[in-house]
Amino acid sequence: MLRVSGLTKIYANRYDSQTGGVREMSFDLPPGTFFTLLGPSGCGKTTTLRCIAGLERPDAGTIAVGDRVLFDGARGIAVPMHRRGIGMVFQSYAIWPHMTVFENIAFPLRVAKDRRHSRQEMAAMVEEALTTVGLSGYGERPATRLSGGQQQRVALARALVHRPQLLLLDEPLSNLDAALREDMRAELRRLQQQIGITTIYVTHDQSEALAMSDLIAVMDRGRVVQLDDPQAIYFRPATEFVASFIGAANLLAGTCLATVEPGGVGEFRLSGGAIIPCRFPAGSTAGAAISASVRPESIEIGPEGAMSTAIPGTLHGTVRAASFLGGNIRYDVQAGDQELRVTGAATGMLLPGTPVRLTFPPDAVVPVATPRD
Amino acid sequence: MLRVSGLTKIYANRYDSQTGGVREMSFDLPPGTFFTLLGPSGCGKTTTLRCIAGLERPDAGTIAVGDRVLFDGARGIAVPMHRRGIGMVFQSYAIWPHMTVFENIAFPLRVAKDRRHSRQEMAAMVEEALTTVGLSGYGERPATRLSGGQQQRVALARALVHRPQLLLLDEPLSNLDAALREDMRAELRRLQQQIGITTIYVTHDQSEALAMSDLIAVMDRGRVVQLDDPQAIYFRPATEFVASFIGAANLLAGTCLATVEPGGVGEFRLSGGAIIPCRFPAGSTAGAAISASVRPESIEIGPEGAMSTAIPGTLHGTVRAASFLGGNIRYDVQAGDQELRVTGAATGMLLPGTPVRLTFPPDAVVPVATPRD
Amino acid sequence: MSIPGTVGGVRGTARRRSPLALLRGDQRWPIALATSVLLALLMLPPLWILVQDSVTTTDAIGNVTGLTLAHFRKLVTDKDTLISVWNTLVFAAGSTVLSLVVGGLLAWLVERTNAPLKLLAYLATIISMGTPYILHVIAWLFLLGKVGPLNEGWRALTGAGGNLFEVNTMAGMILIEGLLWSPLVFLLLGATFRAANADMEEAARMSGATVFDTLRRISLPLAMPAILALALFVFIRAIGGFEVPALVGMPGRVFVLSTDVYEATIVVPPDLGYAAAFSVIMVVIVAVLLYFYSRLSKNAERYHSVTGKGYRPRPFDLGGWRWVAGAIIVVNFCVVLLLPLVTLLWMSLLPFLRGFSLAALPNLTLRNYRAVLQAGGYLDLALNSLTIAAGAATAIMLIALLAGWIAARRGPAGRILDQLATLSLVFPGICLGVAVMEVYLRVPLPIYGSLWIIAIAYVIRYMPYGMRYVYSGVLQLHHELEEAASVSGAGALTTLRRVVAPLLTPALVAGWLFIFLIANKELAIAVLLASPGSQVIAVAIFDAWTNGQGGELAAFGLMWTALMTVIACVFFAQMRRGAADVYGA
Amino acid sequence: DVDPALVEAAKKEGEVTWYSTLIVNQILRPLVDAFNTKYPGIKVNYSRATNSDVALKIVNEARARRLQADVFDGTNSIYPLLEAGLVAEYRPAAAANYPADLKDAKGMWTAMNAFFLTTSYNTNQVKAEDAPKTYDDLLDPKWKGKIAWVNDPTPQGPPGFIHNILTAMGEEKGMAWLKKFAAQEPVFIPASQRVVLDKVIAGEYPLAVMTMNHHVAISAKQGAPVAWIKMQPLSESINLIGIVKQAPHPNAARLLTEFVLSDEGQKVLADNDYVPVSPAVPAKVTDLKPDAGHFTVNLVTPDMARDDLPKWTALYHELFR
Ligand SMILES: Nc1ncnc2c1ncn2[C@@H]1O[C@H](COP(=O)(O)OP(=O)(O)OP(=O)(O)O)[C@@H](O)[C@H]1O
Ligand SMILES: Nc1ncnc2c1ncn2[C@@H]1O[C@H](COP(=O)(O)OP(=O)(O)OP(=O)(O)O)[C@@H](O)[C@H]1O
Ligand SMILES: [Mg+2]
Ligand SMILES: [Mg+2]
Repeated sequence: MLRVSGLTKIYANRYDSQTGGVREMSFDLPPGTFFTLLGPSGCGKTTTLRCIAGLERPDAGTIAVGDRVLFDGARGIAVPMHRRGIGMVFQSYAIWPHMTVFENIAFPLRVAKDRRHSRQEMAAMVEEALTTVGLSGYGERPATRLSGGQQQRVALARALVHRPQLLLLDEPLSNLDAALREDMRAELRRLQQQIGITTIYVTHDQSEALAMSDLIAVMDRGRVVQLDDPQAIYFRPATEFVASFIGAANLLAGTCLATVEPGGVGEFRLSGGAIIPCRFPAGSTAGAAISASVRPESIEIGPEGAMSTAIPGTLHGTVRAASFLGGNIRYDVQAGDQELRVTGAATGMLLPGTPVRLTFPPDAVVPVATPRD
Repeated sequence: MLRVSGLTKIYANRYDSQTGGVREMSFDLPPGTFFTLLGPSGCGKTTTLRCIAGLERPDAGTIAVGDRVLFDGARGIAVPMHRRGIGMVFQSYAIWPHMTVFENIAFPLRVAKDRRHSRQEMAAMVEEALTTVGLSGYGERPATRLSGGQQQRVALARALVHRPQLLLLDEPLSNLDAALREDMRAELRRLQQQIGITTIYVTHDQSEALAMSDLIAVMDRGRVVQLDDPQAIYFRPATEFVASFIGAANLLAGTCLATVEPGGVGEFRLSGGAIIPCRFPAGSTAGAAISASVRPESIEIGPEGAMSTAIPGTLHGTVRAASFLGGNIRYDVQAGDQELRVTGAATGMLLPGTPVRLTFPPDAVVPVATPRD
Repeated sequence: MSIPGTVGGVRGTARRRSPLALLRGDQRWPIALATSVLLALLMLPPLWILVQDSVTTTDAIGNVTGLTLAHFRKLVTDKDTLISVWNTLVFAAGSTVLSLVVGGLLAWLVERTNAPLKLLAYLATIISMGTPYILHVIAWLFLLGKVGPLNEGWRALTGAGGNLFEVNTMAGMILIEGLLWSPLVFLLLGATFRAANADMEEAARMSGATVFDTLRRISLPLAMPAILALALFVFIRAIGGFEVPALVGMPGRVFVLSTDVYEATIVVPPDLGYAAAFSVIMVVIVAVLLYFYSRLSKNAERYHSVTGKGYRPRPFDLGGWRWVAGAIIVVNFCVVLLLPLVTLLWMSLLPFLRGFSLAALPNLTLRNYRAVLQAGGYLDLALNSLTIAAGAATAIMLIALLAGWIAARRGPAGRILDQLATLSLVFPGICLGVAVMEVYLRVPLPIYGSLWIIAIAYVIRYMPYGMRYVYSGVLQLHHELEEAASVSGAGALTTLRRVVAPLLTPALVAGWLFIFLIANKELAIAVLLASPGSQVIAVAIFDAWTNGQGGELAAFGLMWTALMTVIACVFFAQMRRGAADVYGA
Repeated sequence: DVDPALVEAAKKEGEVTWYSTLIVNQILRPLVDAFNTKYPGIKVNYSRATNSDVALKIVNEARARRLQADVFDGTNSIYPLLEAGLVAEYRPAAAANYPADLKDAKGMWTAMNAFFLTTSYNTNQVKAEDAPKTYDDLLDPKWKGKIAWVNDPTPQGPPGFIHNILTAMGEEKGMAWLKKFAAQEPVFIPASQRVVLDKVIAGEYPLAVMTMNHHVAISAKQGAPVAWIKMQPLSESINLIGIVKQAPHPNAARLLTEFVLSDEGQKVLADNDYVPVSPAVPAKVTDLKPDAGHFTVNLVTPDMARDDLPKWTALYHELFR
């Protein structure tokens, strides 16, 4: 439904040496997809969004919604932003403070070139949009008298009122309370599914991305490093960057002991000497340098000497720090020269200094590509 | 070490009817405590901090560090802010853009009235501060050339360089990346413990509060509603507000079946009819209206018909939504008229529509006070 | 509640796009084109004429007969030129510093501390905003003059002859010009201090700094770009300034460029070539300064838009010093406002000018007021003046809205627009007057000899101010507010009309009133361009002045000031509200 | 007495524009009002400016072929106009009985009022007997830096003064005197003779040269501590009225000129404390005029001025700047 290919937009940045922007973005979204651009600050998420919206002019590439080409660098096509019929919610919401909520939402209808909307029609559509975001009755409020969450909904309603085919959201939740963010997250997702509108969502919060998306593109320094569904991104990170950016995985470096055929389970030795079993989807050869990621919560932690299921591949270490996260406890464990993050059950905290044993289920250990550069 | 009692500061708010500020704050911190003020936006956290710092003049109450009285409304004592010897990190960091990192950090020493610092001495102290926050070597950088995280550390170094007895932090992490926030969180905590300085930390992010604090004061509309350690706050919320604000607990309302002596386990019936066992620390009488909170991760969830440990008190429902959070999965379950949040293991997601059975361990169900107003 | 948009205007300025990319596919370029053409038509011809005059010879009837460098040669060979240039610089620099110190200190006290009696400071500013410069100057000349209370008092006390203070000296010029500008400085720096991020200062206080330390090491350095920009601005205006050098300097034989130009225009026949040559020199000097000004003022605005979450005006507690601050404010009030007004009142009540003395009391009379009220024509003149000023201000703000918006958003031709709009800052009033007259005599439209020509001259002269107001106003708006409109399907004009303009209202109104006021303060242009069809107040004032009707001038001036003050009050209220809206204070 | 045909023609034109150097409230408006009461049908537009501006405007208008001015007056605004050939020839009937040196032989201009420039002093600061009586008295060291005068580069200013001295004393004696006078460091006041006088009245300067005696008379009548000295010869200069060539309203222009020069018009001048030139009309304070006041004058005729003003101005700059 949305096809982006070879999208490139490079900024020669005045402020610091490194140049920003995006390079060679390509993706193709089926209708109704909830697509998330995830990456650290400055990686080019907003730039991508602005190129699609037409707020920036890409240097190269093509953008097409359905069979309508919005931009084509080669053929010099560039539909101006106000003709693209895209809905967008800005990071700052950009609610116009000099208008009422109603006026804000009615604006896209008032300025619509293609067709005039009768007064009743407009009122109806705005009211509908308001109900969709659960703000019916707020129409007459001045826009300045809204809480963060309400503003965010108004922005959403404004983006939806003229029934765009594509919805763009730039970190819409980033300046809300933790609590409020939780709710809005669920609500947004519900809404999107209810309307079934194709959506591109920008965030640098991995849990947000994982919770909401059908499809995630993890970006790093202007490039997409992995494009996949949440589970895959989380459990089968393609690169070290993805692994460490998503949920702070542990990275284990070592050498493969014996050749393994694709999909088989092999073992590798850490510099510390310990042996860790691991499934190689792509196989591996003896002596090959391996880098693998393990999720904190996939590691089983128990006090030294306590029973632990008899799977081979265990490390011995001591708790350096333990922090209570409510649902569970986050331990920093020092095992030889390795420092590992491990998540344990909230009940019975192991105090710093306790010697512990860590166990690695083979399927939890995932080989990752080491960065070329 | 820090003693605050009866601290009151009320703003007649020009902009919206309800008045803001804080009322009747009282707490007493042993040295080296990491104390967190936690609450929704606008609940008075910053106000409290500013009163202690001396940036605002309280209407009433007393503030004392050790046996030095900083403020006493009754006796009309009010030590001016620049004599209180308190270190503070502002939410905006307030790094001075026209100075180098070194100049920024050296400032408190330069302006120190009590004693002149020799050039070498100053250099040494600044360098020490820089190393503490892990920025040694950055001294000559212009302050404008720093990333968010680095700015935050500089602000910290500046607050620490003149060795204050008390450190105040106002949402120091709120404008950092999710990833960066994680790290800074751990680092801050480590630092504080290393220096052993009494710290007041303001945040509206509950996970932050739980992870870092020795002691948490949950605030609501200018008042402290619970003052306790993280576990207690999390597992034994005093009020519905605390329960729901901290980690989105489920609230169950029902009536007590039989009188229970303090500390005993009793049962109560939900409006739906199901019986839920629950430990009453304060006891309860037959027929009393009960409101209890249960943490999403304390509820055991399993597909209908699957074996579940034979504890009484189960609910039957269907999954309405399941969202993948990486480490685990968050389910919204509809059980009769009750809607419950449940956290399950990341492995084997139960799809929406699946009928499930929920089990409540008695110790996980905590009676909470219903709000008077 | 602050406008969401105001947070982080910085980001807005950070986004810059290559002008080429913009010209393609940017729907603002038609606007940009139209605006630049309009501005070019306004701004360039006078400059051209000026240069032409300076390098050509003309016959008796003023037709160009040939090229020459004679005018410049005459200039550089004349030793007095160097002196004039030097005097000009000293004069401008001195008065700039003075006005910055006085106005700046006051602005800081009023905006950032809990000093008492702030109202007086505002009052002084408001009223002097509405008072024609020449009135101030006359009043000061009298106060500090040979028979003014200062010297009289000194003689009375010491019994010595001679004068304590010679007003007709460079010192006198600087003093008077400096005080003349301090209200404007107060106004503009006030805005800067209001916008400053209080966290920066509080951080300093928490680090153990006293109020003074904080002021010296934090507040001032942070405001420095704004201060420098303002300094340059005042400097430039002082270079072009005429009233003070003419009235104060010339009697003491202190000559500056603007008075040289003036003298060249009053000889018969007026030596326009020579005057133009002088003007060109001034233009060059000013142009150089202007280059720095534009760069500085950009920084200044960048600092301006640092506001954001939790911005609350938090004044310093001066403790015991409060009362010192209060004293300063009172003194300023007396010096800048009370004394001149009392003097004017005194003058207006005397049949002929003489020093303050009981002996004079018996001849106090309302004759001057009667004369003003009876002499017909003043009313029409007043009406004319108001109409012209209002018209000019309106036109300026409209053009500036377009130009300023595009320039601030780095739109197509943004730089060009900015430069065109700021160009006329280089004209000293007189030179502009002459140039404009010559231009519109050649235009085959019935502009010359009508009120239009004065209005146009005002538009040209005051365009830069309108531009500044809009420009910084736009920078206060988050760019996403406009982008949201575009994405909603609004074209450039719609966006401008329905989103930008409404949000800029405070800036627009403030700018309008500001221009309206200063347009009514200055003489040079109007006097030169006024013709039978277009008499304005300035001409009447000029008459009264050259004719030595000091009393009548004072009487009339006071009434005019009263009227202007009313308008200035509106202006001021606007400024405050504008600030409130924009900074969410 | 005025030719009715002219009146008719003027009425047809219906209006006339006057570029004047006269003070609006003091004399210009009274003159215009008087004219209007006599010829209600003819509207008079007037604007007031300095001599140089009046000349500048008319020249520019002519160059742009957009002439608005019909009548102009001024002490020296006329020279550039003559040079540019912009002055129409006209011999007003009303001026028939004027002395020859008060009207142009070629009929380009006629004097409409006279200025007698002399030395005045502040009677509070200077006793009558101490006041200087002759030009040489001005050289007394006690006046050093205490003598004010206008910086107006016209016959009513220093150039006129210089001309007066040179013609009265002769070239070299005059030059010698002027050098001595320069050593007295007289103070220049930018603005008008009137302003200079006011400064004397206010006591800023005890003494001023080249002030107009009718100004002194006006102020003295109001009780101002000032008096003028018959320091002979006084310098006389005249305000000229002329008609613009190709004026849009030639007849109205002529009619206006006739009126101003008629006894009726001259009377208006006198009533408003100006000094009329018509021999038939006395000044309000009679001894302001040479014959009634018994003092000698030294008239700067326009021709002299045109030919020699540059020379005087040069001298002025050379000696006093
Ligand atoms: N100077 C002030 N004038 C008026 N009201 C104020 C002022 N300062 C704070 N308030 C009000 O007092 C209440 C508490 O403000 P405070 O800044 O302490 O909240 P907070 O807990 O820090 O919120 P946040 O998490 O958003 O920083 C708010 O309702 C605020 O509107
Ligand atoms: N107008 C611009 N001029 C120069 N560089 C720019 C511009 N806009 C963005 N950049 C640079 O391009 C890179 C990507 O910017 P972008 O705003 O897309 O990042 P982002 O992923 O949205 O970051 P954030 O999460 O902080 O919003 C950054 O390094 C930024 O500095
Ligand atoms: Mg972004
Ligand atoms: Mg706060």
